[in-house]
Amino acid sequence: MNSSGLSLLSAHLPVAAAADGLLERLPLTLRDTFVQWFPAPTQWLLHHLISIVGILAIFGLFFAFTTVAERKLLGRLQNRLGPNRAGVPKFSFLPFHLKHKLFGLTQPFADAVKALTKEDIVPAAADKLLHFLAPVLVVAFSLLTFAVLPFGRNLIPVELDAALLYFFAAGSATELTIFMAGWASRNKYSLLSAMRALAQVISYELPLLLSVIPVVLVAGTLSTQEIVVAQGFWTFGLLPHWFIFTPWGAAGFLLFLVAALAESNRSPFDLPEAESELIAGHLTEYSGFKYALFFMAEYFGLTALSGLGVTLFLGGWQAPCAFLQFIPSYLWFMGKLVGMIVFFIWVRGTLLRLRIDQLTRLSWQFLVPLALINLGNAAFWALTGAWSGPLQIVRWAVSAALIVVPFVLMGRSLTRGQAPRTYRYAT
Amino acid sequence: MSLSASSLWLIPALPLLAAALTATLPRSRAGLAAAIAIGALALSFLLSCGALVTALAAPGEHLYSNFIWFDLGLGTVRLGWLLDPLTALMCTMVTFVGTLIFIFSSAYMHDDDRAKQFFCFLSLFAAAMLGLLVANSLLLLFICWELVGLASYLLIGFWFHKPSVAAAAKKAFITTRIGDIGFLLGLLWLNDATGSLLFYDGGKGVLETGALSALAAQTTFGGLAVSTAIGLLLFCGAIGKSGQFPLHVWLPDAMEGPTPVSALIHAATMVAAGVFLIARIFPLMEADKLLAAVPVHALSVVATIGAITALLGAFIAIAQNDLKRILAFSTVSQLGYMMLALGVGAPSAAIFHLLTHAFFKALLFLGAGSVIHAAHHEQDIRQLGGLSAKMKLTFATFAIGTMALVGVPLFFSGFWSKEAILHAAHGWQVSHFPFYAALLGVVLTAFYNTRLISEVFFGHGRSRSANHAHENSSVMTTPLVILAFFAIALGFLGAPAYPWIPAKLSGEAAVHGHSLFDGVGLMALSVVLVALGVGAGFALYGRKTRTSSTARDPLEQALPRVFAALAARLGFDELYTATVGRLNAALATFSDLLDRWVFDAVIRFLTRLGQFAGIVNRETDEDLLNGGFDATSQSLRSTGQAYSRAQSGDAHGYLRVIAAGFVLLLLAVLLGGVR
Amino acid sequence: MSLSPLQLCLLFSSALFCVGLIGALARSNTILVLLGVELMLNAANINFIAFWRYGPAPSPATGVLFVIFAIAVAAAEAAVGLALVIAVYRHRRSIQLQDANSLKG
Amino acid sequence: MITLTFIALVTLAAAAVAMSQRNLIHSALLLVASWAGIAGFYLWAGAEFVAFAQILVYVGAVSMVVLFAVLLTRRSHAELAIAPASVKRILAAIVAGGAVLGALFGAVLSTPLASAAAPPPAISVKALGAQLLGRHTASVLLIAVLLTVALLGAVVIASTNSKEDAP
Amino acid sequence: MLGSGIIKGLAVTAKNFVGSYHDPARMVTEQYPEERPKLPEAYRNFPFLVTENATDPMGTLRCVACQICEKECPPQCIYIEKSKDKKPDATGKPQLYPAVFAIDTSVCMSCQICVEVCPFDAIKMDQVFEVAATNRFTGLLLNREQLAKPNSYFHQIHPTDAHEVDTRLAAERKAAEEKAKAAAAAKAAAAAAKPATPAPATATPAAPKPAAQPPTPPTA
Repeated sequence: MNSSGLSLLSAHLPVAAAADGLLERLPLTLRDTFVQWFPAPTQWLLHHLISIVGILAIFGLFFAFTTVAERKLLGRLQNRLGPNRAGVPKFSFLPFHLKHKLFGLTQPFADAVKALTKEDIVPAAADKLLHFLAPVLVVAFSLLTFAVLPFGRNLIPVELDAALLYFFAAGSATELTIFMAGWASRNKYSLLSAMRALAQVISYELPLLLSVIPVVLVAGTLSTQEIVVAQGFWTFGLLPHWFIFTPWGAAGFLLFLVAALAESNRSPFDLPEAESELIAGHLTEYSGFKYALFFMAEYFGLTALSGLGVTLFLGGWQAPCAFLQFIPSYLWFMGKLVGMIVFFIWVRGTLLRLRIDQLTRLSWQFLVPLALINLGNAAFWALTGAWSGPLQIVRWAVSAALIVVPFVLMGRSLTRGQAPRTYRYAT
Repeated sequence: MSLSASSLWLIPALPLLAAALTATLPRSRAGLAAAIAIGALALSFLLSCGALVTALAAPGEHLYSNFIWFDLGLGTVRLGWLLDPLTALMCTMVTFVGTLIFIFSSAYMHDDDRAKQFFCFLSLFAAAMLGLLVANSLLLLFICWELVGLASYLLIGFWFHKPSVAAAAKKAFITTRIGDIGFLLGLLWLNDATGSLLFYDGGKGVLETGALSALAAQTTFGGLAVSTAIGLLLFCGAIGKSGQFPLHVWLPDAMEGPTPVSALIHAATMVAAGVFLIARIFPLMEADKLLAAVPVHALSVVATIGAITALLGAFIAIAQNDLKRILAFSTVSQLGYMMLALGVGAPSAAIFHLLTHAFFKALLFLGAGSVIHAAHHEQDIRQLGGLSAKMKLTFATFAIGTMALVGVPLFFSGFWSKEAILHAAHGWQVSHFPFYAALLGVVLTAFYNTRLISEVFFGHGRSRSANHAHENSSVMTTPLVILAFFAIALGFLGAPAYPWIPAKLSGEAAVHGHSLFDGVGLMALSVVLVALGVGAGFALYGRKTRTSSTARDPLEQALPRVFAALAARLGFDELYTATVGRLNAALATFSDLLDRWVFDAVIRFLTRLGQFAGIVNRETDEDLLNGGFDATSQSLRSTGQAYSRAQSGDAHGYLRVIAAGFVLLLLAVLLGGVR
Repeated sequence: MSLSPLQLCLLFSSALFCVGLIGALARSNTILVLLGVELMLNAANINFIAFWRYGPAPSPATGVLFVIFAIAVAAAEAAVGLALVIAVYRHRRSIQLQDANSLKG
Repeated sequence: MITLTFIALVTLAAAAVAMSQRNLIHSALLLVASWAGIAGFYLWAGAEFVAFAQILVYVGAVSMVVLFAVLLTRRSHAELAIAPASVKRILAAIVAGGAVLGALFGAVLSTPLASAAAPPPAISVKALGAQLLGRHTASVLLIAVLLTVALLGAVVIASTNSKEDAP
Repeated sequence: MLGSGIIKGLAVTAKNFVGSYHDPARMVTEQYPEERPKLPEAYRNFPFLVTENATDPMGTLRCVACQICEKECPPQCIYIEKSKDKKPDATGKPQLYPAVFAIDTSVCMSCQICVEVCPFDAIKMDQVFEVAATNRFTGLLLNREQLAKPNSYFHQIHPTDAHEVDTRLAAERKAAEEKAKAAAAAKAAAAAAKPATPAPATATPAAPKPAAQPPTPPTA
């Protein structure tokens, strides 16, 4: 079995960092301790299994709590309470009953039970096999993308040379499942919605990739771990050298955010499955646990894209200040991930859904040209890496101008002829 | 600041660029067009000042820069730029007056929706005029001369939707063309005789001694020296352009154009082109000076024509009622003075008068424009009146212009320039006719100008428009003030006390000519004459101003028949219609008949012949050639059909054949052991 | 008889090539014919990789580069081919390959 | 070897079934599986960049184009199940394909291939990029032009701007 | 500039988020089972039968089983059976009473016609809204006992209405008592005058004839 490029959970990273503390190595230590109990020939398998199970468990739970956090946050953003009822059920075998409702945090488990126990309705004319395969594959593909995210200094499931390419390859496979879902339903509206969803996802893949390429250009590698390492410097030990704190990086991050929103069908780009208009689009014919799987895959996709954004622009698992490195790197990663997701939820609670023409116009007339300009900007940045002293100021100014001026001009052309909307009956 | 001759082309190039730019602007950007035109000309003015500095540093010298325009195989056509005080002074004057007039126009044409084109034409005109001034080649001068004519045609006919305007533009163009035929003939003759058209070319130019003496030495028909003949032919062009008798008829009609055009073209610059031309080729004109055996000297003709024109214009001006026509005839008259001065051999006096005249006549025209603009395009002096109170600034400047024109002594430029001419005429030995004509002209000028002032500014308004007139904006009055200043100040440049112009122009020492007291008697005489004219005018018009617009003119009451004849401009137009016009019509009829009956018949015969040949050709072709080709094509087609069966249109079939071929090839390789 | 890995790869690629060939020959649907051709192209790519992996490589990247270029060309071919299919379908209302025969002799 | 055999069998099976399916969509999806299998082969052979490129291009892009083309060239659901080709053509195809297969197998098995048990050539993505933009810049540019032209051509061919083309 | 609107919108929602934790005025949600909605007095839903006394509901029903409501009910969801005997009402007068009084609330449409036609103010609108049952056929068929609610409850839910009804009933009773007293006095006088002759009309004024009078609308 040849696995030259696949080194698993490598603890031998070229990271010239502070000596890993106990906490930093805790996950590895735990795993190694566990694996020691088993006979040697099975240890490699356990290595893999533990990684897989760990991702499944952590991100499964993460998904569960993301849903409840999303609902609670959306409620708060709209002056509502959000779910706060689901507490602990009364178990007869326990001598006591915890009456606290735990702020509704057990809601996802209730939802899971509900989804699992719901009737699984398959349309009579549906392509049964594909109808079944679609939700399974979508979860599988979206989980695959987690394999190359560096969760911590020593925590990366698979360290690949072409990790970013892998990420997008695995991500592009999910498009197929959208089509499968729409087609297998034997419902012309599902099919049409699937095509719409595909059109959106495919057309936003371009700005997404183009927003990522500057990072590859400057970091000079496709490996996610190395990209993170490339951001692990600080000025005066306080100002992190994350890519978001450069002009091209800030622009790339913004583009990445918008494209990621569209790519993961999140509001305000959630028109493929706009519940209020399309009754969930290509998922119309899905119910029960299959629907929950799609739901899950969507959140996995969102989490993965957020993780990628954190990795590429927000310094990955790097601490924001040098002296804060005593906190384990995976905690930093998770913190940033949570921040990204909260931001996505915040956006969802704020912005209105776009029309399809606005969506495509935004992509082709704004994001793609801006991303191309930003690519040139990053090239400038990479070429002027040797500039120092006062030239450094020039470098920053030119780079900032290179992105701000096109942004303002193209923004103006994009919104030309559009007055702020006025409402008759609202203020 | 100075400018060399080789970069002199910048002066005309800037307005040309402005013309090109404004031509491409959209019609709505009139303001921008005006700004471009004004800016370009102002820049030209600055360059001209530089050129002036250069030229004044070397008085009497002719700096030039020649270049090859194109190669003709046998010889080259060369053009060039010439920088001497004459050019520099004229350029400075044209650009300065032009800039002021452009500024004036931007207000005057503000409401016209074709104002952008107007500025395009104006810039074109300025470019052509400046090109004419800086030319060191008669050919280049002629090209610019014709361009000036074109621009003038476009500008006169700017409001072409009015039939009278279109007719006036046509008249101006055709009349000047008549003179230009002479110019062209003279030019060709000159080229034939000397082999060059460059003015100065290091001894080989036509205005240099070698060529001149050669020209003067030859004689042609009637015993005329060649130089005389060529000079007179070239003078024809000047007659047409400068509105000299007998081709003066177009100039008054050209007043149909917008007033700034009248000011720029028909007072200050274009009409002066004729004078400039004669001044430029003055060496050629006076080449026959020393020949005694010739029937006529070129300059004598010039002087006579000038004198006649001066008198004629002044006379006709007396009886005109249109404000601008009066000024136009006054221009004709003054141009006559300049020609007279040239004729009597005083080019410096002529140029001095040209300069002062440019300023005060531009001032008068712009003043007239101001009046007309204020009075809602009322030009009839009988309808105006009483404007002195309403338009104080315009009146003041107009009065300064008038006094300069009349030659009110001492303080006005016109006095000094006219005095120079009178002095020169007095000193001319050939004939005293020009001198007396000039003296009479002085009286007449004073008279009709007094009439003009009285009718327009004194008394009370005789129409609604005159009563409602009010002072114009500062954009229009500021040029007036500036011009008025120069109308006074310029006098001191050439005043006898400081004979600056002649000195600089000819390069001779300042001791030459008369001093202040040299011609004091003549001066006194002219003062008396001016007083006489003004007094007569005041007696007739000033004492008792006109009461109504329909009242008969006092002069008309006194001398009705003379007045009527003068008012009809002595019948020149009618005369030309009756003679030239009829001849032209007869010739046209003859040409028509010739074309219709002779040429047409020949052409028809040729057509028939061609048709017949075609028919013969076709018959041969179809029967003989096509048969053979058809047979060949048929056989080719059947071969192709046979081959095309293989093209079954079945892609699978092709693929199968490929697969079979592949297998065969592979088998051949494997079994045949080919490595 | 034992096969070397290289031979196995080559057999794999030849089999895939023939599957594509049979598909292209047997099916009348133009899209499927195109897909068969794609399979044949992929089979060729497999050979490149196989020889890159086991063959005497003059340059360590040649096979990989070949495949990368071949994939790009194949993508272009697929796009144009399918666009052609759609255009033909618009004219003839059919995607049967044998119906697109108006150029036959 | 086992892995390779497994990958080859899966890929071949997917391709063969795809080619014999009556349902076009199933054919296309099975082909996607086959392409994924080929990507697996590349991964097995150690060419991970190519493997991911294969997935990105074939599974992500070409499959989409194929599916869109399938859906755009049908009038009803029933038409997806295309009529079986004539038996004659199938036979001819199998004969031709079999002949080619036989010839190829024969060629492969009869050739003494020097299968060196050399270590797998390692090539990093960075080295690959350097090669692509170093020695092979011209090829990359050509491919870029080709892709652009193909994209534009595909758009032009497939667009319905002229009235004549409209169904 | 592009994006300023988005930032403004994000600021608005962020303010909402922060405000929702310390500004109770923003939160309009009621935690329902724990926090009961405060119903407006005019809220009416489903009829109930008024009893005078909470301790003996069946004994003090105002209803006299006149069956007007049953006849008037548009969806015909009221079912009444008259009693065979009579019981004294609040004024002590013997009256019929409903032996069966049932309303099918799954049919009732809360139109309030029964209330309006009742001459005895015996049926009034309730404010219940949590009506749910596990039995589709009988769960919502309310019988006499379930329908009966004391007058004090009526006061509690519709105070204005109840007060008006009570005042009117008290006035009517007072009038009736006074009339009875006057009649008794007259009778006594008459008896004093002609003790031997019993007046045939004495019974009539003592008992007011409700049917003869136009019924007063309870809310008038």
